[in-house]
Amino acid sequence: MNTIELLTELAVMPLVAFVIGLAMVLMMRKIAAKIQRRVGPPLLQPLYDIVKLYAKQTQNSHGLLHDIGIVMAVGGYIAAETMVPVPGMNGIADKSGLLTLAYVTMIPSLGLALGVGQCANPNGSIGIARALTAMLAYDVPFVIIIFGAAWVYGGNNMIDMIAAQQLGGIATWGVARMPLLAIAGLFAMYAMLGKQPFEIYVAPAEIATGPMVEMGGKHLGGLFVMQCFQLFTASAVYVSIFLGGGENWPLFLVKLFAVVAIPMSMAFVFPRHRTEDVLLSVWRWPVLIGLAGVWLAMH
Amino acid sequence: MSQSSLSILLLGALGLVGIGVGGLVLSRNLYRLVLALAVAETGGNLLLVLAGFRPGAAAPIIEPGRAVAAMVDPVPQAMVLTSIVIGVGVQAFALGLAIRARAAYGSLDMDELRGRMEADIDAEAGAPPAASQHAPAIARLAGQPEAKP
Amino acid sequence: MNPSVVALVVALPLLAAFLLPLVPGSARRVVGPLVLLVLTGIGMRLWDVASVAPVVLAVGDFLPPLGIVFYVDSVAALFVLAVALLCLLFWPWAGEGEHLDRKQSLTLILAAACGGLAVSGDLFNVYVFYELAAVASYGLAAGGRGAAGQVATFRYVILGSLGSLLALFGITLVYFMTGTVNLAHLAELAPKALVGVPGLAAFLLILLGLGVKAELFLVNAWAPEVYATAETRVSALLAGLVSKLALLVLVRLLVLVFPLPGTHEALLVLGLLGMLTGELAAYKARDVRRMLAWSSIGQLGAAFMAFSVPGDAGLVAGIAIALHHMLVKPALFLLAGRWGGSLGRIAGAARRSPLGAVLFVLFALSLLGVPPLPGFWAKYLLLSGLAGQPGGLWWLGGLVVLLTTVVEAVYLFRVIGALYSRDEGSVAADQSATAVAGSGMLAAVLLVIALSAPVLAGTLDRMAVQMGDVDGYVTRVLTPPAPAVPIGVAP
Amino acid sequence: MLTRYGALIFAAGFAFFLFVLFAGQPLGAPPMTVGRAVLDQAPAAVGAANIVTSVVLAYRGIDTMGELAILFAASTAVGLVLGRGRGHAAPTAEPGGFILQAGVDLLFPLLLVVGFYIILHGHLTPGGGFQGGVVLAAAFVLPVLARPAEQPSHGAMAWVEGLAGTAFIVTGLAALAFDRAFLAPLLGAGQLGALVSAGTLPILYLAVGLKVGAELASLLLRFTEEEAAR
Amino acid sequence: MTALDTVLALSTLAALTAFLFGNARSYAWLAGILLTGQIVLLAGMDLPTSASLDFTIFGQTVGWQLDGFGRFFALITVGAALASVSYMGGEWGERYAAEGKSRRWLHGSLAANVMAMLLLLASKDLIAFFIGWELTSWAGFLLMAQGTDRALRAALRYVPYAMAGAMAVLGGLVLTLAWTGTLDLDGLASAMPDLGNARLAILLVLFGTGFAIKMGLLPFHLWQTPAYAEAPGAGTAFLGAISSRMGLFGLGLLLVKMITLSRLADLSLVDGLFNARDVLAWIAALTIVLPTFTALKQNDARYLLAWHGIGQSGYMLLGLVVGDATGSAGGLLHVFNHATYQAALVLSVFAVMHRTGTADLNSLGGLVTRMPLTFLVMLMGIIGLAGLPPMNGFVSKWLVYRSLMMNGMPLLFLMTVLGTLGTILSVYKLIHNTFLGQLRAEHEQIREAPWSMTVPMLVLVGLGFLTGAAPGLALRWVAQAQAALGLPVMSYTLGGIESARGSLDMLWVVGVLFAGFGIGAILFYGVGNRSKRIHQLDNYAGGHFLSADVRYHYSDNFYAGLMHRIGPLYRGSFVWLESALASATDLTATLMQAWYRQAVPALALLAAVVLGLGWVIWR
Repeated sequence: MNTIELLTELAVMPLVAFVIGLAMVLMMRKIAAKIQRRVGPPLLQPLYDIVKLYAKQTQNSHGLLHDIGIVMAVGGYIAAETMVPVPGMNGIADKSGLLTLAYVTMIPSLGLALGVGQCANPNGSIGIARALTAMLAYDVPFVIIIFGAAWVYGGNNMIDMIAAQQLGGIATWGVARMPLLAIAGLFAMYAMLGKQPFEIYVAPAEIATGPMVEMGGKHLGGLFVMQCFQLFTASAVYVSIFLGGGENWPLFLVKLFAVVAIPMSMAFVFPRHRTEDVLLSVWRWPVLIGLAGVWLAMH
Repeated sequence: MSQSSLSILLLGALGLVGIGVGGLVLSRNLYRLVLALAVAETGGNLLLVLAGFRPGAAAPIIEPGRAVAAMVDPVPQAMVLTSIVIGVGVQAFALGLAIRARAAYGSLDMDELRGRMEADIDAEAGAPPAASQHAPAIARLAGQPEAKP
Repeated sequence: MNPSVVALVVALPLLAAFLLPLVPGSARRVVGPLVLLVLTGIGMRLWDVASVAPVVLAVGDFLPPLGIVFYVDSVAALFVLAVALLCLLFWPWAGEGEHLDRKQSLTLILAAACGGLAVSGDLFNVYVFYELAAVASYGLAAGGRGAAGQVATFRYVILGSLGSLLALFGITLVYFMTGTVNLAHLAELAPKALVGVPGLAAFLLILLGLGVKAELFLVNAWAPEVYATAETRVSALLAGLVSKLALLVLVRLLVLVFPLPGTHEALLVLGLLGMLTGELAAYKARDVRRMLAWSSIGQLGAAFMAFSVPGDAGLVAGIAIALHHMLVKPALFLLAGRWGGSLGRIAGAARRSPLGAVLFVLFALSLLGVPPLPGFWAKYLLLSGLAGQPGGLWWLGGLVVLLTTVVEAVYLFRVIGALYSRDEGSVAADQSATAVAGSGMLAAVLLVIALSAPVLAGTLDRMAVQMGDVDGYVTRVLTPPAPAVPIGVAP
Repeated sequence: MLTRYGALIFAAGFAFFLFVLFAGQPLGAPPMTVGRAVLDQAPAAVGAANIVTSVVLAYRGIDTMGELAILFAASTAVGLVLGRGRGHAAPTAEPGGFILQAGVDLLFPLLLVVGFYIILHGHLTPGGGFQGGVVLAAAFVLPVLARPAEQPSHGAMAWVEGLAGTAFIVTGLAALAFDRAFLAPLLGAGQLGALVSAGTLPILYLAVGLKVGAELASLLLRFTEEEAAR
Repeated sequence: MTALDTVLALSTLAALTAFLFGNARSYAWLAGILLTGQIVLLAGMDLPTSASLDFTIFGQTVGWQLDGFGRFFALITVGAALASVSYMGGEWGERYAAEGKSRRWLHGSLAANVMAMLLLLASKDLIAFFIGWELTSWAGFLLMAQGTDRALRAALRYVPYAMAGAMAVLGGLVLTLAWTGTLDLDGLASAMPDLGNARLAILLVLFGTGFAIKMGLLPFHLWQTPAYAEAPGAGTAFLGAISSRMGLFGLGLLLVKMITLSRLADLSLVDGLFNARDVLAWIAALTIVLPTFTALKQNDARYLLAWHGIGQSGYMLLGLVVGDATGSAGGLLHVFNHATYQAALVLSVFAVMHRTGTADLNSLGGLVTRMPLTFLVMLMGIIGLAGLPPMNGFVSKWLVYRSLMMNGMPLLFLMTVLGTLGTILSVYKLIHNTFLGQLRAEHEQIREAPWSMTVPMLVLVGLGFLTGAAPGLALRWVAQAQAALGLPVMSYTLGGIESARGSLDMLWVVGVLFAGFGIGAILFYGVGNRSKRIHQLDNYAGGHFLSADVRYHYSDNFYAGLMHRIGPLYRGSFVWLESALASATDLTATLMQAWYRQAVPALALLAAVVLGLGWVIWR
């Protein structure tokens, strides 16, 4: 495969990811509406929101780093998308691997943290402290899963993982070979998506303790974009590890949305956890299940 | 001369040693210490002479009609002469020290002198006194004995 | 070379000491140093000769074992040299009138006695010289500052005399068993005569008796108080010189006369305890002078441990440690002359006299055995000697050496930290020029040794071999070259 | 209290152990390894009728030199500790009674004679430098008891001490001049038992006697001074 | 005169000149030239090069010879020294001298450190090794003690640790000599594995303790933080960058070269309960986690970094002990990477101190607008320390993770990741409380640090970035080190490693990352209205207004929620252990001294004699 094709792939993959991410946001809000007996937003509402935010008249910035943070947040995910193989496109997945992806996806969090820090808003700092703590929480089960996958598939190259699963059919899917890890992974992804009960740090609406509190206009828009990418990345990774990746686009999409739908439909029936409860709820069962899963996978 | 009487001589010498050494560890008075030392050394010297003693043998001085074969070993006698003089020197010096100590501290009691000495050493070194009465027993164990008023 | 030169080692300083009060005032000051210089020359000459073959002198031409023998091997020669040089270094230059004369003649007598201890080959003669050294050092110690010194010395005298008494018992016992006091003769008879309970008992009595001066554990309680009260000059001589000669004598006896089972173990245990107690006590010391006293107890414990290792390995290690300590501890005591007080008294002293502080650090590091300073090689020899032995007791000794070195580092660096502390308004005294000069010379020697270590190592080995050669000793002493005018016949 | 009993027990135990050790030795039957040879050879070799003397001054001469040095060191040390410079006689000390003074005047020459006799016959009869020296010392201390005011000067004492000691060592060194070892007896053995015999031994003994006498006397005088000083 | 001789001669010359002319304003140039010369020579020399200086003493040959393993460390050492010296050369050094502290001693002790370390790294046998080891320890002490009394006290706390370590090594040395009869490293490499388990275990404990103390492995790490944090800035940078790695060097020689990892693996301790290799791996893992989470609680930037320095050394040892090609490569590479970003971080912190006079995170903040370059340095530094792309810290950690994965060590892997996450949290606290948030009124007028300080920092992070994007540059040296140790050599490419089981090409990753940033920037700046700059106090704080006099920027209990959960786990057990040991020594010492203060010494003597005679008679 020559460099031109690769470069085009690299250009296309983030776009695809963004579109799918928008759709996921839409679905998320629809589900919420259904549960709360509302009509819910129209089809393009998520896109409209972003466009509106970018087009706002007054754009307040607390300085260069405030913007840089958002750039890092969006750019980091754009880069991350090129490492997530989708049907027909592998990007640089074989040059980076699952582990690298995991660490690249930490950069947006760092960027967000830096941007918020620059705002010099005390509540912002609190929110960041909580966000990073949450990251510490859900990354533990996440890396356990990464380990399990790498052990089972004999490497952390996602392309090989997908290939291995597609070769053997459903019986060889990750979910079949390491069911416990799949459950733990669901938890981890759930926490990663930052929906109830794990969304104490975004809490934008009530007393302003969220990192978004200083974010308006482009900044918030950037965060929305980031959220789309986040949804896609998390689900795509889960699908590639456990659900055999995408044989073709329709199947792939189905899997993706199914994976996102599960936590979303749970999310809105939960209250919000305090930070320490987040730690506890992610560290107790998911981690135990994950370790058990690894043990199972290794014996 | 029989073995038993020889061992009586031995007993005598060692008795002196025992008495002297006992005094050396028991008495606190400087002068008595010197005396005890003298007694003990006397015992030691007697023992040394005994090392060359033969019953019935004569003093090792050539005189008409005295067989060299029938003389006691002269070497220990020479040695004992030396050690006696050594003892005298040391005791004299010890006495001198005792006199000075009394002149300086007005006492001949070893414990008190020792207390004063420790106090002087600490004072000269500018070190704090070793241990107070309130210090735990373990610290006082290492501390100086408190000088009597 | 006429072997009678050996007699001068003793006779010359004594002569000077006797004559000193009679010499007219102006010349009086130079007599002592001159004699010591001559003694240095003799020492060098002896070193040259003895490193080829030991020198034997039958005093008064009376063939051993009847008469007294002086035996100079390279170790003895080296110690003679050291005696002369150290006495010169710590010579009482200043002082008022008669006291100065007395101190000078006592120092000369000390030199004579130490020389005698180094060269004498006769058990009772050793005892006499030991007593001479004892009385001289009593006098010097008591001549120090104030009455506290005299009390301390009195306690020292009592302990020392009891020790000498014990040694005398030991000698008596040996005489009972063998009927001779000539070391070579004893070495010949020992395997048959000096065995079993009485032999070991005699060794124990002599060890504990002469151990008093060697700061052997159990009989060294005098050291801290004496060193704390005597003039540092005297402390340096006692800790640096006298203790080593007592040690040397004990080792000669151990090698020649008492190669019994059990003696090495006894020496090891005593040395081990000495090192343990000394170093730990120094850790708690509240002033530098007593700290040094305890640390020298510890170092001598190390030396005893080294000599307790059987064979030449032990001798090499022991000689190395003894010589190193003989070099380092005097220098430290010199510096402690002004900086002998509590840590509070010396805070920030390095600012006032940086050179002195640097010297202190140098010697401290060598004492700790930091390579490439000589102290390291001494420690290395000691440890490898101990490690070479099979079995627990020796390894325990090695462990103790390692642990106590850590303690040593803590208290020495406590002092260094005080010297270099930067808090203003310190009351530290300047270091005296003489102390800096003296310790500077010793430091130069130390560095030279450090640089020429590989060469000196060979010399050390040869010395040890010569010292451990019992048969050579016996044959050389008991079959000497026929004297000019033969008197009597050997038995 | 406990320590006192402990001390007693240890002292007794010490004596007991020594007894155990020495009782096992050939009491009364010494090996005399060296002693025998000395007895055989000394008369011919040294020529002193008193063999102990020949051991003290010839065979073990170095020991004797050492003990002279010890005495000297002791008196020097005592001088260092006590001495306030030259002898300050205490005028307060009042003279002794008539009988004491008269007795001393009577005894002084007698003691001198006896002392020197013992010294000079040291190589023939029991006695010798040490014993005689002590008598001499007594001779010089007695007058001080009688008349504390007039003391022999330390200066003179010092001269005697120094010269006597020097004489001993020089006699020893003289041997080197004759290419003999240090302290080798010179001037031949002589006629056994005669007053002038045993070569240099009498000279040595004279030195020893004077030295011992001077040292002891100066020691005693120092003490008397110190007593008088307070 | 071999190249090694020249290097040693140059370093000695540097030390001498430093002690002679160190006070001169322009001395740093000379030092820089000398150090550069050493770097060039080291990089150029063909290996192994031996020095002509060697001698025989007490039957042992002592000599020096540099191989790939030593050269790798040597290059880092000299490089770190070069950075420190250039930092010292400018305004910082002027200020240091103006405060009445001695530049001569600072330069001198730094040069002495370099010389000692080179001697250590080039040692050919255990005696030469020990000589270098001791010189390094005490030169390090000298460097730690510079500057203030606090530094001196911290250095004094280091003394017992250093001496204990040295004595442990010495004990091991003599036992080695007694058991194998040789002290030559190559000779031991063949002799040591043949020793019995018990003896090997003893040697492992002795040597291991010595090296672990120097390296600051648990539980011997307490000395390191204050000693490194309180030293003068340039010194801290050097110490933090390389000094304690000498312990790793020793462990590498011991574990890999002499004992060999395979022998280590079947050396079972506590009758087969563990094998030595696992124990070491777990010590390393704990060393990663515990100090990192201690750093999380620090409020002084210097201490925070020092604690991380301890934590990071865990990765190196872990990689080395795992010992396959990637793992050991990661561990060794991390030495280099850590040196780059740790030095940069320390220097940036001291640059902030240079301007503001404090490193207390509670009294800083908002400086990014005042010191943007320093901020940039610290940002890249923390990215490296946290081990995120694109900095080099990520590569080395990635290699370690990967080997742990491939060798199936889930718990150790989890530990390492936990360490990384904790690091991210604490370094964010660092940069947040230094450069972000509220700018304090008294810092309104702060200026950027002078070029003499920023340039070295920028060079360091630049190096970190370069070797992050193209790890092959550094992996060259690592491969040589692996070969010298007899480890499997990792096949590397310029961008990372090429492997069937998941490869890494940092060139692409970094490229994509920056492309992403570019797109993000275009999206942000290209679209929509220009944003207008508003004052930091003009923000929405839940209804009440902020004012400059109210300080709301804090570092205490920054992660309140986290601490609420894991706070109770901080027990301070090691501190307790240390003080317990100290007081035990004190008690014994008191007892010992009691012996020398007895009223009647004669009684003791008598008792001794009686008991001795009793022993003799009834023996």
